[in-house]
Amino acid sequence: MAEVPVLSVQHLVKRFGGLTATDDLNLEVLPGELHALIGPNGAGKTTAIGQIMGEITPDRGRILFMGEEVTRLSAPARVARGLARTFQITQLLEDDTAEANVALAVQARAGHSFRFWRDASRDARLLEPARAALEEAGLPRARWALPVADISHGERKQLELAVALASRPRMLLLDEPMAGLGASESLRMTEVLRRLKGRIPMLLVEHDMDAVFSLADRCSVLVYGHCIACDTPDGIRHDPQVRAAYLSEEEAV
Amino acid sequence: MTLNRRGLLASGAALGLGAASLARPALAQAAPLKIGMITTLSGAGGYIGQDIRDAFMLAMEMEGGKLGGTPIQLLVEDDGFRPGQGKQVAERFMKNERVKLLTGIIFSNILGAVVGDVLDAGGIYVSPNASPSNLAGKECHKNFWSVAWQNDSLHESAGQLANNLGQKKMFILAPNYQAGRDALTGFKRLYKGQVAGEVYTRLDQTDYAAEMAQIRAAAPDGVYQFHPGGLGISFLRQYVQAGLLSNIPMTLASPSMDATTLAAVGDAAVGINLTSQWNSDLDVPASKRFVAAFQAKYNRIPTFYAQQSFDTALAIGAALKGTGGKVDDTEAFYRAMKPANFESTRGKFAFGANNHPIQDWWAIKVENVSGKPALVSKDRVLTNHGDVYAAQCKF
Amino acid sequence: MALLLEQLLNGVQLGVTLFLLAAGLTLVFGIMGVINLAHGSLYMVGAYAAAVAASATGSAIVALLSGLAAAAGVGMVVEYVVLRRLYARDHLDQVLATFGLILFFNEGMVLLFGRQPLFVNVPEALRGTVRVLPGVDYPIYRVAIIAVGLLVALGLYLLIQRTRVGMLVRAGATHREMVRALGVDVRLLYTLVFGLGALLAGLAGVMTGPILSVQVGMGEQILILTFVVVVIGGIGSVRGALFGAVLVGLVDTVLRAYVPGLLRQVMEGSEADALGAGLASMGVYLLMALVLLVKPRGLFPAHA
Amino acid sequence: MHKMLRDERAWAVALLLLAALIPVVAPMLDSPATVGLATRIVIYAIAASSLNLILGHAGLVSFGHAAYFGLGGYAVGILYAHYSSGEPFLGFIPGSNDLLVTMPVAIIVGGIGAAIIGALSFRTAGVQFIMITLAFAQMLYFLFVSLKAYGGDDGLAIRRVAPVLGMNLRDAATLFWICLGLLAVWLFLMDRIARSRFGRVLAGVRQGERRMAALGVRTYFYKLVAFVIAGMGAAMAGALMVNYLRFVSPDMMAWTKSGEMMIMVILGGLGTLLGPVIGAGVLVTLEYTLSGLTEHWQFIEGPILLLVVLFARGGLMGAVRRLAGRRVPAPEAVPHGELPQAQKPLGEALPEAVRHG
Repeated sequence: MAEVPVLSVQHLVKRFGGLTATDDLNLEVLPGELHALIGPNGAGKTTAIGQIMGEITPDRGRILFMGEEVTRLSAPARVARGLARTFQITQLLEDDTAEANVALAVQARAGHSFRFWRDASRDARLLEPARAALEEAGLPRARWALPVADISHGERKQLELAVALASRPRMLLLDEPMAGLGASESLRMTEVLRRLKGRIPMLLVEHDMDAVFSLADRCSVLVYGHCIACDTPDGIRHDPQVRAAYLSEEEAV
Repeated sequence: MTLNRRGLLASGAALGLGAASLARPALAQAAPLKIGMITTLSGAGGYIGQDIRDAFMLAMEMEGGKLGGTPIQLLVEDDGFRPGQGKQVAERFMKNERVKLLTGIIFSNILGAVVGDVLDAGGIYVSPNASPSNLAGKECHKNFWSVAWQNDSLHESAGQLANNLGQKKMFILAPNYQAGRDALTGFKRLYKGQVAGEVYTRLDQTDYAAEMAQIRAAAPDGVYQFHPGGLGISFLRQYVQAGLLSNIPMTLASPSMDATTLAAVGDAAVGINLTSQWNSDLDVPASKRFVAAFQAKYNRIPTFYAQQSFDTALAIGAALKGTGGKVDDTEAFYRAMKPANFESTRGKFAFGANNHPIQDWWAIKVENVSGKPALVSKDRVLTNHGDVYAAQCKF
Repeated sequence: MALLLEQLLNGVQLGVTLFLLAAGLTLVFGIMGVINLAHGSLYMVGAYAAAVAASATGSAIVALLSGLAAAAGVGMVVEYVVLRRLYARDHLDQVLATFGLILFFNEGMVLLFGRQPLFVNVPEALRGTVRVLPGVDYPIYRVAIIAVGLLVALGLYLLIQRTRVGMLVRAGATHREMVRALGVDVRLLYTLVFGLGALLAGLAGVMTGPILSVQVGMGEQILILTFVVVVIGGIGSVRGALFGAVLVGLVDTVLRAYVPGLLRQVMEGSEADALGAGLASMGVYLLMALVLLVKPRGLFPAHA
Repeated sequence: MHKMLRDERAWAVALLLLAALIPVVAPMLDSPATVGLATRIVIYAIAASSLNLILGHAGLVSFGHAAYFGLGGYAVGILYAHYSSGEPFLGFIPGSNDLLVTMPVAIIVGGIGAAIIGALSFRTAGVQFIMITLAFAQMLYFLFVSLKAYGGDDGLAIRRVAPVLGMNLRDAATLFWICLGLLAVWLFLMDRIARSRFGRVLAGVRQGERRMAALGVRTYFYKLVAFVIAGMGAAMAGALMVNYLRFVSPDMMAWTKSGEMMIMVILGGLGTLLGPVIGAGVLVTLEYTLSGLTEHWQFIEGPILLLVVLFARGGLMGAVRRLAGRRVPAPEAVPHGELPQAQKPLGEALPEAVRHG
């Protein structure tokens, strides 16, 4: 392959006590690609994202970002190289406004924050990029000035995305951005992601199969921490192994 | 005689949230003389403060609310065992209540925070207890009086007693704070024998098992320890429990064996030797009257602290008689106070050049008196004993 | 040698007393997530109740039972009236509220029993000393304390490992949410656990009564040391509390006994003693800092 | 106008201006000692406000803040002791009795102390952080207790302080105005910091360390710098307290003092500008008033504190704001049951892993 993958995960292993959460995981995300990571509940998708982001240390294996090894780097160091993530359970600053949440991400991207004097809430250098990111993530303007605690679940998901975008990432890790959204909210989120597609490579963890199949360039299927298939959405749809995995999940439930 | 409690004075004054609310009207002509008592009423030292307060009030009551013929209004307040709070109380006494004469402090660290202000503002302080060496020596002051003892002399007398008892090898212990270190220094000043071990305990320590083991290992002729209040109770009880008292006799200074401590230790304390400037069985008429009145009023045996406070009230009374109830002229007060013209419960009492006591020290032994352990006075250990710091004092 | 042995016994005895306090504190801490500064007050309540009962009846058994009952009773009332409302709050609110409780209990004891320290005699049967080893006479009472403490440790172990309540306690310490989700009457469990913690604190108070003086403020003197034990041992771990307590007891006792002597070799006597006493006091805190720097969650973290 | 009334800064200015009148009004009401009380409140307000920077804004519960208060105090006390004895400190640092010298030294000493203690303590989080800060403060406490040369437990008295720029510090009103001026400067600084980029990072640390890591912020040094600034503020307050008391003792760094400062902040309202000031004022005044009413004042104070916790969430400032009909942000400094920071990612990953098996 001529193209250097944006992200390359090689032979990743993570155990929690006797449980193998990530089992010899291999994964590649190519430039401009929207790569979906799917699998039944408990397949180890969030754990994988945590390891790629540097929040969880893998027991074995390597992670390469933009061709360089980042396995031993801390989460902030990986962010500095251009990784950004959203959380399945939103991690937002609840007391602050939506705008302030995004502005903080802009600020984090703008170098050190040992600035003690100027009022950050009136700093155009923070506010303008923040508003652009909010716009891009599709959060309605009327909600920008509200404290996070007062906005809806769907809006929080959009805000998560805006925060991630504000750090001008070279790659996005999206952990179930549609989880808990209503049908129309899901569609809106799908549209937002579609607009981003091509510009920013993305690794998308998602259970909403309609969204996954309409957005993804390729899908990897994770079962018991191991990648059992990686193909185009069409290929995945007809893969017998994948069907078996999902069926056994159904039976188990 | 009333135990005046401050009103809501200045309660709303925090940072101008509201200006001071209930200001007092100007003093009426025949108002009684105000004496400010700052003492420790809360926490572990609280019982000492209670004795100091009660004995002072008793002295006033025995004279019909007066001292030396002057009607007295006693203002009492808790320092909470905190220097800052003590200072705050002193400041309010002096500024708001126009108090010139203060007393009552037990602990030397609180005295340290308070006394400078009192003296600098032209006030008079008469100490019923705390008397650290600096105030007896270089930093002595014409308006600072001690009616208790200078810390060191308390322990010098114990050192002398150990000599008298023929104890050749002593193990000595005290808490690691100024008064504790002064205690061991003082003890060693007159003690002629060998010091088998010198240990500083912690001021917040309650378990002395480690020290007991060290004492047993050192096998001395005797033990001298200075642990005031609750500390002393713990120490003594554990000494008894460790089976040490029957083998190694103990010598003490009065703060480690007051009536409260004795009640706590009980029969086991029999045989302990101590020194004191006073004891409840002293054959002194003033003392007998005091002990009887105190027991009648409060239904407990007065401690040394109570006696010191009682004498403090009497000393102040004598000075007031001399000045006609005035305290504004400190020079006149000094002249009236210095002769110590009062009938001390100790029998003999005089002020030295540094305004600290010159007095006799008594050997006291814990004995069984009609089935109950009691402090029984023996011989004089020291006569007309002052302190070594007086020589450094120049007014 | 005999001296060292006696000092080690002293350390164990202090450790065992600390364990009784720390066991309750660590369970309350680990299961309910409550920082209870008033734990020392329960110790004081136990000691006072025993002292008052002993002087009224002269019976050691009655004193013991009154102390335990008073501490557990007061503990459960406090849990029911105050702490229950604080489980969902942050630690700071708990600190402020339980600090208020300390003031209330301390001054309440002054109002009830006065400022004079109370005292309890060692029960007749436990007076005197016993030769634990050749050349080492040790007070029987302290041996008894060590024995009771170790028995309590064994009892707690069996309770926690072998019973259904213990299962819930264990689960509560590690997976709080899960226990709530299981439909267990968490409120009752909490009250019982708090009562058990208070009972142990009361037991410590009853047993130390004859050694120390029973007085207002005795709870705070030992409270900080108890927290040190809990943090060193690992929050929520009873096993950690036992190891932490004995470790703290040994370190404190041995430093106190030997540091001044060592310093005397290099400096003048009274200076060495003064500095040594200070250094020995710092020792326990130094130990905690070192443990936390190496193992930030204590020696036996329950949330492993 | 209405908007101005809601602005905490406007209230702060009004409060400080009103307070400046105390030395004028107090003697008129025949209560000159109120100036001393107010001085104590102002000094505690600075200390509490400094603690609020880490406790309220960044949600870092330090249980050893009195250590820096005491360090500042001892810096002044020790310099004075060497000034009066004429022997230089450590053989080469001359003593001083000039506040213009001792105050900066105190602030620097407090800052260095906080830097060392903070650098080590921030290796832990949560309850362990609370306890390790307490441990270091206790070590300092016992160190000063055993320093015989500086009075040990009995402390050091400071008898004569040099005038500052011609002002006599022994004059109660002058000292009060100096303290009040420094409080004003300090509050101004705190307000700027809270609104600055640095302050935004602290707010992020309080509300979600995990989010901050995902934003690429290494929080360690921000926490440390906040800790040092707070330590310097406490040291400044300590230096002022020693000038006011003319006395310094280890009591200033006892754990109970750290507790009192925490209570002032919580009582007033975490993370607010005026909360610590109000908290200091109310607590000191309450103790002062109650202890004047009855010697059993603690019996009343305890339940009052309890009631404030139970019924006034967000402290007194929270109550005031609720009365004013404003939403109260209730900063959860240490969320209940929170796992230590190092374990958090695992905490989220675990349930999935558990279900896996």
